[in-house]
Amino acid sequence: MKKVRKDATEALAGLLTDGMTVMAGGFGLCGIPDELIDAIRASGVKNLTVISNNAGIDGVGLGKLLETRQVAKMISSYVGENKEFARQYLGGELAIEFNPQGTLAERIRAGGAGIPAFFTKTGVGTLIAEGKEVREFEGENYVMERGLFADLSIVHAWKGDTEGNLVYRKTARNFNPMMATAAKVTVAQVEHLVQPGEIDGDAVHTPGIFIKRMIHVATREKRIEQRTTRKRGEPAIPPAAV
Amino acid sequence: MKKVRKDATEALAGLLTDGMTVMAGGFGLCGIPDELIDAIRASGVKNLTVISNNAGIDGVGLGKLLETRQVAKMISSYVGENKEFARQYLGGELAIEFNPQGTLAERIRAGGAGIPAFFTKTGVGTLIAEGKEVREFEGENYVMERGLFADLSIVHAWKGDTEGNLVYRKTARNFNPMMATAAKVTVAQVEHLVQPGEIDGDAVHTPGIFIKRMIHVATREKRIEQRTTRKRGEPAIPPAAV
Amino acid sequence: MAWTREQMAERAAKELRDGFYVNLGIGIPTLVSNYIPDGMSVQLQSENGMLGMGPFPFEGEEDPDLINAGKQTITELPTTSYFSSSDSFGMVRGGHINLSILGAMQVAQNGDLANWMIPGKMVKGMGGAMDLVAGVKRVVVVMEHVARNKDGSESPKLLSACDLPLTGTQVVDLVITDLGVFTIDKKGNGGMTLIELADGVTEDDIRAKTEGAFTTRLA
Amino acid sequence: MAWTREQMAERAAKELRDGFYVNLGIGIPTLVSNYIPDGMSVQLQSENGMLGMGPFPFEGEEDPDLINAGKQTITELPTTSYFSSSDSFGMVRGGHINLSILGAMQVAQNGDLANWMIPGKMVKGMGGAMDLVAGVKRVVVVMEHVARNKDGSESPKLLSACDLPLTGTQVVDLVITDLGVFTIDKKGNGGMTLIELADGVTEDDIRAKTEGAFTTRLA
Repeated sequence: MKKVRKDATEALAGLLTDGMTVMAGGFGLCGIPDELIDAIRASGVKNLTVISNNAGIDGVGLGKLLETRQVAKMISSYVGENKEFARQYLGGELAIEFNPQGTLAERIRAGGAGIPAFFTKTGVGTLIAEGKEVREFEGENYVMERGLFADLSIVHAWKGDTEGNLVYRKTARNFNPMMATAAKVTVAQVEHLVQPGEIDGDAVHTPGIFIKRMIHVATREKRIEQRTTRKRGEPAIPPAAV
Repeated sequence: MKKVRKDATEALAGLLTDGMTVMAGGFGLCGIPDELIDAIRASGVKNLTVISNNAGIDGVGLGKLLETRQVAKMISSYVGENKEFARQYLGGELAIEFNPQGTLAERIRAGGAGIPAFFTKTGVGTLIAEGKEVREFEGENYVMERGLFADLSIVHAWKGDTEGNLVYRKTARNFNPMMATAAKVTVAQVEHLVQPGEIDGDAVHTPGIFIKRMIHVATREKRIEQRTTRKRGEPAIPPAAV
Repeated sequence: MAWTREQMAERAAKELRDGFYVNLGIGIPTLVSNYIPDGMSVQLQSENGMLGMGPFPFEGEEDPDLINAGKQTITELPTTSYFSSSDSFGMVRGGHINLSILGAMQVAQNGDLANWMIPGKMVKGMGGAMDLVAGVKRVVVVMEHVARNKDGSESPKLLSACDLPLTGTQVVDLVITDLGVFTIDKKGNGGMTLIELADGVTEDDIRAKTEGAFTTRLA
Repeated sequence: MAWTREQMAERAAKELRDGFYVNLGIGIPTLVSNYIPDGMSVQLQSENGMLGMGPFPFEGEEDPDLINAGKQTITELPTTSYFSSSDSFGMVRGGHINLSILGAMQVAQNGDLANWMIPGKMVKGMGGAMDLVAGVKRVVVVMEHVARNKDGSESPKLLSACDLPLTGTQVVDLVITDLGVFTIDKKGNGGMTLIELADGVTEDDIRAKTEGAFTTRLA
């Protein structure tokens, strides 16, 4: 059972249909499956519902699918950084369902773990709870949220073996591990492709069972959204006081 | 804020009260916090509700707390291996609440993650669902289960730094990570105590935030419940066919 | 004539497919791993938190931190990954395991399964069985066709309805006994169908030992 | 006279305790990290999946895989751990973070908070704010006492009831503005209490700029 494919186009072959739901990992531009997004753009598939914490920026990441009007709806927690997004959204061309970030993460985790619904106190008494069941447990109110499950998830990992065992790097982990579990098919792009045995079993973040296909992505420039630095000699902010 | 204590007795000082609920990590005898269990036994605290997948064996692990009648109730998925357990249970001295193993694991994870209740299809139409809400989602029935949260969790890890970041080893991980998140206070015993920076941030299984106190346990013999081996030259069962 | 334990395991192995992730129960199901065809990639899950279960260790190489759900010492493979119990059962409940092969005390013609509790006897608990039968995509039961009672009599195990407390309702897809193989249309109304006979076993032999209703469609 | 942004941050830092795990919002709350007392151990959480957030990197050492929830490049510390977004918000929702310090558009006297949406304007989303205010044990708001409108007029932000869509109900414990400090009895009926005045600010100054009801109990 070979999981590794030649490139992103081959990895997505047969998986894309108009109107489908796609989860895409990443937070901002950190840990986004950019090469797989490019292949989705090239495929021309339309009318997508995309579940992703953010919507990329103009010309980068999911921003590329917005430019081509391939996205009909986003399920996200924050979408601020994208002029094309704003234009389509304000023009009524693009629907958006806002989810609190933690609720979004948990809905995806639930979908992957066979949990159709759960209760959370996030959003009680706000617009988010409208039309949803609110129930009291131990004197506190909670809103019922539903699991999310997609037709396809695309994720980015730092390292992967050919069995599909994945390791993420630093804050590029974010939504990728849950999304890998919450779709009919998950396709991963990995920066370093290794053989089974090269990843310690204790260090695996996503077991291979969740990965149906994968590609090795040649090193491409990773974009930084907010480049913040300090000068040598400047006080350390946030502090290193531990 | 010093988390490392001299020994198990000091680590549990002030935390033990009669009638409290304690979660104990481990599966069978694998990854059990044995030194902390010994200290609970020595404390004489009584009438405990213990949440643990199993109940140890006679004279080992939680079996030691059963011998001294310190346990009033177990919440477990399987308790087969313990004569003293059977004696007290059949004699009506010990209450037991059986949970399906996955439901138990998820209830603990939910408790730690602020989720008071969730739906699962495990146990629908069985004794386990009696008295619980059953609800249909997308044409399938699910039973509502509640989160679990304890007064104290005791866990065993392979390695820990003084900040409380933990790494578990192989199948000794099991229930330990969720339990670490699901109590007012979690105390960890670690086989290898190291300094911050010696554990790669990507390899941490339990972030230090969950660990209030910890001890370094000198290497003690780990017990094996079912010693199964093969002779050299014997076929490999289960197979290594990959 | 009826199938031996080994033959039942061999028959169960025919349910495996390349790339499958499989959970095997204790007893006969464990033997199924002996019959995985050469070159077929099958990864075994152990619900205590491991994917890619390896063979038993050589004597002297047992690792107390490395056991399967039956608490037996095992080994790891190059493909092995470890995870917590909640992640493990997320995998199970979420339908990511292709196949679960397990034993049973009773199976009903609608796919109900009983294998954890006998009223009046010491109850040890269901362990992960309820999660596995509810969550795994395809559930195969391997069991003796009848139970042998202490007085020498036999009790059918394939029933119109289980009388033991259930492990799951409408969960079994296939039953392999020492006498034959049955499919069950667990989510529909197709009932139970006898599809194979063990060598030398007749349909009449099976009818005599089966309380549940079934149709026959032998290949 | 009123407090500067730095003085507000310095006042907020007095809410820190040794061993605290803290989530800081963007803006003034980020500055709070400048005022952590020497020798006090405070670990900063970034809700995109990191505990133990370090300072900004030196120029040329930015790592695109290492950002905070404001998408700024940061660094790690020896204590740093990384985790998924679901684990991160499990930590938040489960009440494991001791303190959240964040900005607000409006706060009501009962602890209601609005900081994510202005009807009629482009809505960017709530990000993690709803989860943080609902889940973190203690929520401290740092904000200007009044909003300055385009026409030069001022609108109070401490209200009897928020008129903007809420981020959370009864969630705020403490409000630090440029004029003073208020406690809120968010789960009880104790209402809002003015407990400190900025240098040179009088209670009357505050009354004039506060629409919500409060009692005064200055230290």
